[in-house]
Parts: sequence; C-alpha cells; structure tokens
Amino acid sequence: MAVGRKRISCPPYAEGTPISEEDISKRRVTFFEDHPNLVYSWTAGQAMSRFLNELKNGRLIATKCEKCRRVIFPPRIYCELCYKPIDDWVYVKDTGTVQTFSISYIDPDARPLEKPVIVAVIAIDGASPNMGIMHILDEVEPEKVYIGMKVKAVWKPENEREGSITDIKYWKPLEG
Amino acid sequence: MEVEIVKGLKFHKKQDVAIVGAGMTTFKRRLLETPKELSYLAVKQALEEAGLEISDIEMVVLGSAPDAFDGVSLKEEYMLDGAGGSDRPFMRYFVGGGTAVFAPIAGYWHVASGLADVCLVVCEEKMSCCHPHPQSAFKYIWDPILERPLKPNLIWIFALEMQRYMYVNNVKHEDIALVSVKNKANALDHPCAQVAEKITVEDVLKSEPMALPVRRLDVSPPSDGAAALIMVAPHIARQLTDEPVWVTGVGWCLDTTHWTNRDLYFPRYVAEAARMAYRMAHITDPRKQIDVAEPYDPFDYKELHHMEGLGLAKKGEAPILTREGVTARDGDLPVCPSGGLLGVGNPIAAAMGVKACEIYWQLAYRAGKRQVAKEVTTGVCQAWGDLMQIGTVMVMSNKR
Amino acid sequence: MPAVVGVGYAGFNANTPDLSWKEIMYEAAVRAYEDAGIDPRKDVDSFVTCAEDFYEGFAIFDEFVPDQLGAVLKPVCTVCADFLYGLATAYMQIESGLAEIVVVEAHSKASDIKTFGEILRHAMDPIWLKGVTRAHPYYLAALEMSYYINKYCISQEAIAEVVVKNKGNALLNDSAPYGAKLTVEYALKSPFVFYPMRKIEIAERSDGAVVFVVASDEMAKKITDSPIWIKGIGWWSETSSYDTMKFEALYAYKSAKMAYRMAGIDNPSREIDIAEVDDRFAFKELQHIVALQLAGKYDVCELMSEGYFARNGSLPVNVSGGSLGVGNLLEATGGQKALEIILQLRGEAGRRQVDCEVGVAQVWRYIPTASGAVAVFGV
Amino acid sequence: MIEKIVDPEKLRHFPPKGGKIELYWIYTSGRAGEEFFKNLRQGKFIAARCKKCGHRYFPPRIFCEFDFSETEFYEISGEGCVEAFTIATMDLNENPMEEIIAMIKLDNTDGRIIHVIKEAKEISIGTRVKPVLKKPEEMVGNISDIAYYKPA
Repeated sequence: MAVGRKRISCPPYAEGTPISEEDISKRRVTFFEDHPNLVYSWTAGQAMSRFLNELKNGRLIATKCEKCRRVIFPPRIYCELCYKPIDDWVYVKDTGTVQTFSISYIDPDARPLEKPVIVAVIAIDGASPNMGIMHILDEVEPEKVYIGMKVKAVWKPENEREGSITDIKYWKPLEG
Repeated sequence: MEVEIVKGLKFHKKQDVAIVGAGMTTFKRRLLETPKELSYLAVKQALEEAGLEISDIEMVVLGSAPDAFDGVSLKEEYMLDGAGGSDRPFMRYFVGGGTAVFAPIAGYWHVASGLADVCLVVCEEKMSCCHPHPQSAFKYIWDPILERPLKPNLIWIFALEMQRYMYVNNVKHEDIALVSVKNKANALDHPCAQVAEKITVEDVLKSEPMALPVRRLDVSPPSDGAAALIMVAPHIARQLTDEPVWVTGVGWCLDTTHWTNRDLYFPRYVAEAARMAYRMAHITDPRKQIDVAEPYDPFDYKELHHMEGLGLAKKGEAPILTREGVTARDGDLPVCPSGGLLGVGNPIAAAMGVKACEIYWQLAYRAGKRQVAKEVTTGVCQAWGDLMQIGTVMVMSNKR
Repeated sequence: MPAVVGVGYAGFNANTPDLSWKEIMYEAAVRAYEDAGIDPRKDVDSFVTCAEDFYEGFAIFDEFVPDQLGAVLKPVCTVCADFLYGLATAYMQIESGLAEIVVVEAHSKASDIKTFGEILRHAMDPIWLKGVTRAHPYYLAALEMSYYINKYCISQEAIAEVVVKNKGNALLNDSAPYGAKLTVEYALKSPFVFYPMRKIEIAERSDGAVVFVVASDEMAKKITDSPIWIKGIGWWSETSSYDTMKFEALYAYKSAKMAYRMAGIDNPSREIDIAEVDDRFAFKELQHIVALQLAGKYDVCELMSEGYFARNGSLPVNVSGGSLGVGNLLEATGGQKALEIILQLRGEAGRRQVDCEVGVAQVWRYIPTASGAVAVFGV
Repeated sequence: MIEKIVDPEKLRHFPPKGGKIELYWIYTSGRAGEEFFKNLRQGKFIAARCKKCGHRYFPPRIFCEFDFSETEFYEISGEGCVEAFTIATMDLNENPMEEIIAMIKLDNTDGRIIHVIKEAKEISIGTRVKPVLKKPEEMVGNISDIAYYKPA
C-alpha cells in the first residue's frame, strides 16, 4: 500500500486534447472511418405479430388482464403488474386523447426539418387510462394542439398497408 | 408466503465503504484521445489523489453507456486496459444514462460484499465517434416495432415529459430556464467545463427551438470524457486518510418499458430508488438532512423533476425553490454546484465526474472554487436513464 | 453462502420464430419462479440481466428488461457480460446485504441477427485491427488456435475428439439442437475454413434464455430442501489487446483460482466431479480444461482420446453437449453451462445424469476478448 | 390464457427484410496512434517503451497497462516473424475468399501486429516478414497505410 492521500484544495482533473469538426474533415488528425453493415430482423413474437396483422386490417388490438381489470395497450402476452398470462384479446378504438405533445424542429440525426413535426402520446379510447402510444399528429396548426385534445387515426389506404405502425399515417383532431 | 416470513433475517453488509479519491478529464465536444486513453487519464488522477498505485487495485468496475457511441461492440473488453482492468476482475454495468451513479453503486457492492478491499470505478464515454451525430445513436433506444418506424429523435421523449410536467404542475418555461442559467454559471468555476457561460432567462427562451418546449439552451451538449472513483474498505481508508467520505445509502429502480403507459409528470422510479437509499442511510426528512445534491440534469426541467423525485421538494415546489435561490451554490440546499451536465457537459456515463465525484469532493471539502458556502455532512447524487425508466441514487456522508 | 434455489430456461433452439426476445425471457422466468416457488412481484429484491447492445440490436438494452421478468419498479440492472458475471453480481448483492433474493437472466436471440460477422468485427480495436481485413472474425480464434496448438503440440485428432464427444453428448439432451453421432475420421474430413480450424469445430448459434433465482444462506434453507450452493465464483480479465495476450486462457486460470480459493478447493482435478467449459471453438475446450487445472497441459490430448472426459469417464466435461451441441448462446452461454451443472447436482439431468457433488461451470467472453468467469457449485 | 399463434404466415419479423443500424463511426487514432501514423508517412515505425518496467509496446500506447506509468516512443524496423497464421476462406458475410492472416512478433518489441500476408509462396510459423507500405501520397492515416506484409 502506498503512502497516503495528497492534500489538495482543487479536485484533480486531466487535460484532454480538444479537436474540432474541421480537424477531421480536413484530415489534420488521423482517424479510421467505418460503415459496418449491422442488420437485424426482430422476431415480433406472439403479441406484436397479432398487433401488426390487425394494423393491416385497420384495427387496433389490446389485451386484457382479468385480475387487475386492465385493458393493456400496446398488447403483450403477460400482465406485467400481476405477472400472469393475459386473458383475452380486445379491440380498441382508433380514437384517443392527447396526453402530452411536442413540436419537433429536428430529425433523428439532429438536422433541422423543413416543416416541424407534431408528436404526441395518445391514450387510446377503449383501453385503460394512460394506455397510450407515441405517434404523429397532423392536419392541425401546432399552436392549436392542447393536452386533452381528442384525436382520430388517419389510416393508409388498405392496399398500401403492410402491417407496420406507419399504417396509421398520423392522427388528426376529432372535431374541426 | 413463506418467503415473506423469512425476509429480513440477515440484512447486513460485510464492511463499510469509503471513497478516497476521484478524477476526471476535461469534457469536450470532441477529444483526440481514444476511449482507452481517456480512461487512463482519469484513473491516473484518481490514483494520485488517493495516494495509491494501480497494483493496489483489486477489482475494477466500468460504467459506460451505449456501445453505439464509442462504436465498439463489447466496448468494456476494448477499453479494459485503459481502465486498469488488465489482470484483475473487471465488470461493466450499464443502465443507460443512470450508469453515471450506478457504476459507483456497483463499486459499493464489490467492497461491501467483502470480495474486494480496493475497487476502482471508471466511467468513460466518447460520443464524438458516432456519426452523423451523437444523437443518432439514440435512434436505436426506441422500440424497434412500435416507435422506430416513426423516425423519432431522442429530444422528443424529453419534450413530451417536460410538457406533461409543466401542464400538471402549472410551471412556466421561465422558471425552468432558471436552472439552465444557474448551472451554466456554476460551471464557470469548473476547470473541465465545456459550455460554461453567463446567460439570462431570455437567452434560453429565445434560443433555437429543438422540439418545443425544449430549446437549444435547455439541453446539455454531447461530450467526450472520463471519470474515475476509488472505493475502499474501512481498514484501507484509515491507512490513507483521516477524512474519507462514506457511502451510506444506495438505491436503484427500473420502471416499465412501456413509457407511454405512465403519467410522465412525476419520476416514480427516482422516488423508489431514493426510498431504498434513504432507508439504508437512515434519512427520514431528505429536505432537512441532505446538505448538497447533484440530481441528474441533462435538461433543465429534469433537475426540478428529479429534486421532486428525491423528496428534496414537494411536487411542483422545485421551481419555487429555484426561483428563491435556495438551490444556488450559497443557498440553503445547493443543487448542482458543479455546474451539472448543463454546464460541464454530458458524456452520458462519464457524468459520474459531476455527480458522484462532485458530491465526494464537496463532502471532503476539496471542491476548490466550487465548494458550497454552508457546512456539509450529507450529500446525495442521482442519475436517470433509459426510456424515462431508471433512477439511481447514492447517499454519501463525511460522518460514518 | 448464496445458493441457487430455482432455475428456468426456454429453448435452446436454432431459431424461435414464435417468440420475441421479451417472450422468450418471460417463458424462462415463469419456469424459474415456479421452480423456486416464489412470486417475483413480492419476493425478489433485485434483478440482474446480462446483455450486450449489439447482440440485441438496441442502443440501450436495459430498457426492455423489466416487464417480462416481473421487475417493474424494482431494482434492475444490466451487466454487459456473460451470465456468470451476472451470477457474480447476484452473489455480491446478497453478500453486501442489499438483497436476499436475486434473479439473474441471460438470453440469446441470435436468430434476429442478420450479419453476425459484421457484429463480431464491430468488437475489434478500431485503430489497429478493424481495418486490416474483411475476413470473418473467426480468424482471430484461428490465429489463437494456430499459436496454441503449435506451442503445446496439440493434435488434430484431440480436437476432433472434442467435437465427436460433445455432439454425441448432445444426443441425450432434448434441448440441444446440434447433436450428431460422428466419428473422428468424419470430423477430420470437415473442410478447413480458417486453417488450422475446421468448419465443424465452430459452434453454430442458437436461441434461448436462462433464469436463475439466487437466495441468501438462510433464505435458501427455508425455501427449498435442495439448494445448490454457489461455493465459489470468479471472473477475470487478462488484457484487451492481442499484443499482450498469452493465448493460454490465463483469464480462465485466474478466475478459476479466485473461485477455487473461495470454495476451498486445493486439488481441482480430484475434488471436482463434473465440468462444463466453454467450447465455442473446439480447441478452447482443451485450453480451458488445462486452465481449470483439471488436467496437465501435456496430458490433456491423451486423456481426451482415452475418454477421461466422456460422459462415463472419470471427469465428465460438457455432458450437456457443450456449445458445440447446444449452440453458441452468446451471453447466455455461461447460463447454459451453469444450468447443466445445477441439473446434474440436483439429479435432474435424466438420461445424461452422472454421479456428482461438486461441479464447475466456466465461460469465456468470445472473440475478440481474453476475459471469462468461473462458478463452482456444490450440494 | 390466449391461443398461441403457430401459423408461420402470421408470425412476423420486423422489419421483414431486416433493419440496418444507420450509423457510421469515426475513430480518432488517439495520442499514440497519431504519433504512429504520422511517422508511418515518413516510412518510420514507432513503438513505445514503459518508463518504469521497460515493456516494449507495439501497437504503441501512451501508458503501460500493467503499472500505469508513462511510456516513451522509439523507432523500430517494422519487420518481424510469424507467430501464428491462418488461411481465411470466409469473409464477413460468409462468402468465399482467400487470404493469409498472420500474427507477427515485431523485432525489438514485446508486441505484435495482426496483418495480411501476400506474395508468399509458402508460410510457416517462424517465417520472417517485412511490411509493404502504401505510397506516401496514398496514405490516409490508418492501419490500411500498411498495405500488407511479405516474406523478407
């Protein structure tokens, strides 16, 4: 064991070497660039397979737990609170209530968007309270969105649906 | 049934845990050093402060957030030599952003279980490797079936939570912006700070919109950096110093994956984690018993949100405390005296440097210019991570 | 001393198109809770999951853990390592008084990965190694094999014996998708994909999940009549880079030393009755047997040919079929190995049961690493 | 309980054809890498020696992983001999290819390099090899600046 701790008044820190974006683009520092081809195809499993197949039919499906009497959406094959298998499938409506929302000016790579996107958590009608999903709102001015607003799904035409969450194009206000 | 009856028979640790040294690198948007080199630099500082050699270290814990930042799969194995993991037991823990406080919690049980007497905790993140933008890595935190096809940005989830918090507690953006103003100013005294500056509430409210209500200055920047902490058993601590800082409570808690099924206005995962840590540390009234706090502040509203989760303020009260200056460095309850992530930078896991390390330095009276005005005995640090899911809390005290 | 009081598993199959990664974890967890007779929502203090981001295809896998384990709003954490590291974490949490019952989980959904080679390559040192070649990263194991067999004069036949033995053992294991009845001659005809490594010596991937319920001393005695004690546990990292590696499985030697010391084992080759070692490349089994001190480095080939490590031999190794028979379960590999030891010690291994009281499970963190863990179990 | 879906037509994978992680990474070479690749442009090989224990690292690094003391850089020839080799016949995507990859012990160091061997009629353990560098104007500052190794 070594000698013991130093008496210091300021915390120890080490100086890194800051470099800029330009140092990279002008190759003033050396680096290795890699574009790996990392590909996955996730097994949707029991709950999500049924959910995706129902989306193709233009319907939203949830599951039900008889013990805690919840209608669970998005569906899963277990009730995570009671820790038991769920009891049944139930269809829920394609309308809901905005729980919270945001107006996004950036895309996933943090680049500015030309037209802002409105994103919201929508609690689905027919499911238990707070059972929501995240989705996009449209056909509404950003300033006009409010928490508690009723919205309705706008589906893609039947022949364009492929069993994906994007089969719902967006959600729009239920009333004018 | 039987389990319930048996519970609580044996619930004690093998030994107490003390912190004797910490170190960190400067946080910058882009650093030249490799992840290995960054870890090495931070470890070296911590060893020097503690007065130890690498050969004294028995086990190493690494905390590092997504592999997608450094761009190396199994990245613990890649950087273990820089983190001092060569030729010793070495394990990495990872709970998203919560790692910043979770890694020291893991270090705690390495020592408290009696398996190690000297444990080195290292946190590192090099976010600048990831392109087109460090934020792009967060595309892959979303559910691959329900959410990824919507092309979400990380900021969305914060904006949604912030909106809900403002709505339920009736908080104005002006009050939230005060946090950013306070932390960025606090960071002026931090030698490692990346974005320390004097700004005003107007600057925040007028800054470029990202995902409203979140604006540019509400957000902490992506950074590169590393931090290290040394945790030891009491008999080692005694040899090294008269004033170690003791870990008195730890807690962590993970909420459901389905974040859209929860009311986001209150972080119940932080509340649960805090309950666990406070019970261990015998804290019954956190607002009175805690002298200094470092809640996780990647966004300005998050500091308020987490203060409420930690029980340092009642629901909806945190903005008022901030407005009244209670949380300033010279206030009654200094919060983020380091400058937090908003001021110093946010290299996800390496944020340990401004959370766990900062509380250690404050309690050891070694924080230099950042030392809070009041006398301190107990401090709490907290981090948060995943999809609004995990709370990790650690309570420290300079009295055993 | 903490003990394993319940085990559950799902799989192991080459593919599982009917279950998502969450559902496969759920299946294994339900079985483990049933086995231990506990309710996860009430009784469990802490959950540990073992996962690597890029094996799953997520940036933060920790997010997707709690619901299916019954761990909502409970202490849950992720260890970025193999199942045995998770077991070590459970051990420490119990010994430090943070928990009395801990659940450890690991799983593999390798069939969701479309470009396995790319993902392995992504783990290489980006500055000094990644850009060298576009060859499949198995070449790294082949280089190690080349170094190792040359240094210790390991014969091709001994390595073929490993393949024949493990794939043969797998025929008695209902959850081993890669069992086969082979001969050494047949194995030696398998083409070299990475000379000196043959195709048949590389474990294929498979899906599955393993869940253990671990309890403290007192708790284990109360809730079950047949606890399997974790007598010792060790984990160790040698180094991260190929330039300082010894290529002698030093990680296994050191982690075994740690585990043996904890378990009070002085003479492993006598005191251990059964072993499950990492055999994701066939030569690794020989290397690991030596590192675990179950045989001398110059006798191991001979003992292998004599049937010393066979199911009915003196020291059975990889009775489950090993990874060559069960498949490469990524981070659940150690789980499968520990599971086999638990089943054997409990006397629940069915047709492949051997007589044993102390068993050891060992795992390596796969290419490109030199880290691993060892656990010693006893009745 | 609900009925299990078993019909393969109804069991879904998502995305059906596979989803790619749309990221790429730029790794800076770090302090030691910077020193190495800048010298390589002049045709020089750099290794590093631990100031305390004397371990001679290749690839060079700024710290000794065993005693955490600093290192100093020194020049080496870049030549060495083959310690282990493999003939890879399968590429990343499991398509056929053929390439000799060797682990080479470099002279005057305790370290190694893993690289491709070309222009070799036959190879065995112990074969002496030397590096073939790209032309300075083609160098980009990463490991591919060493084009390959060939028998000396």
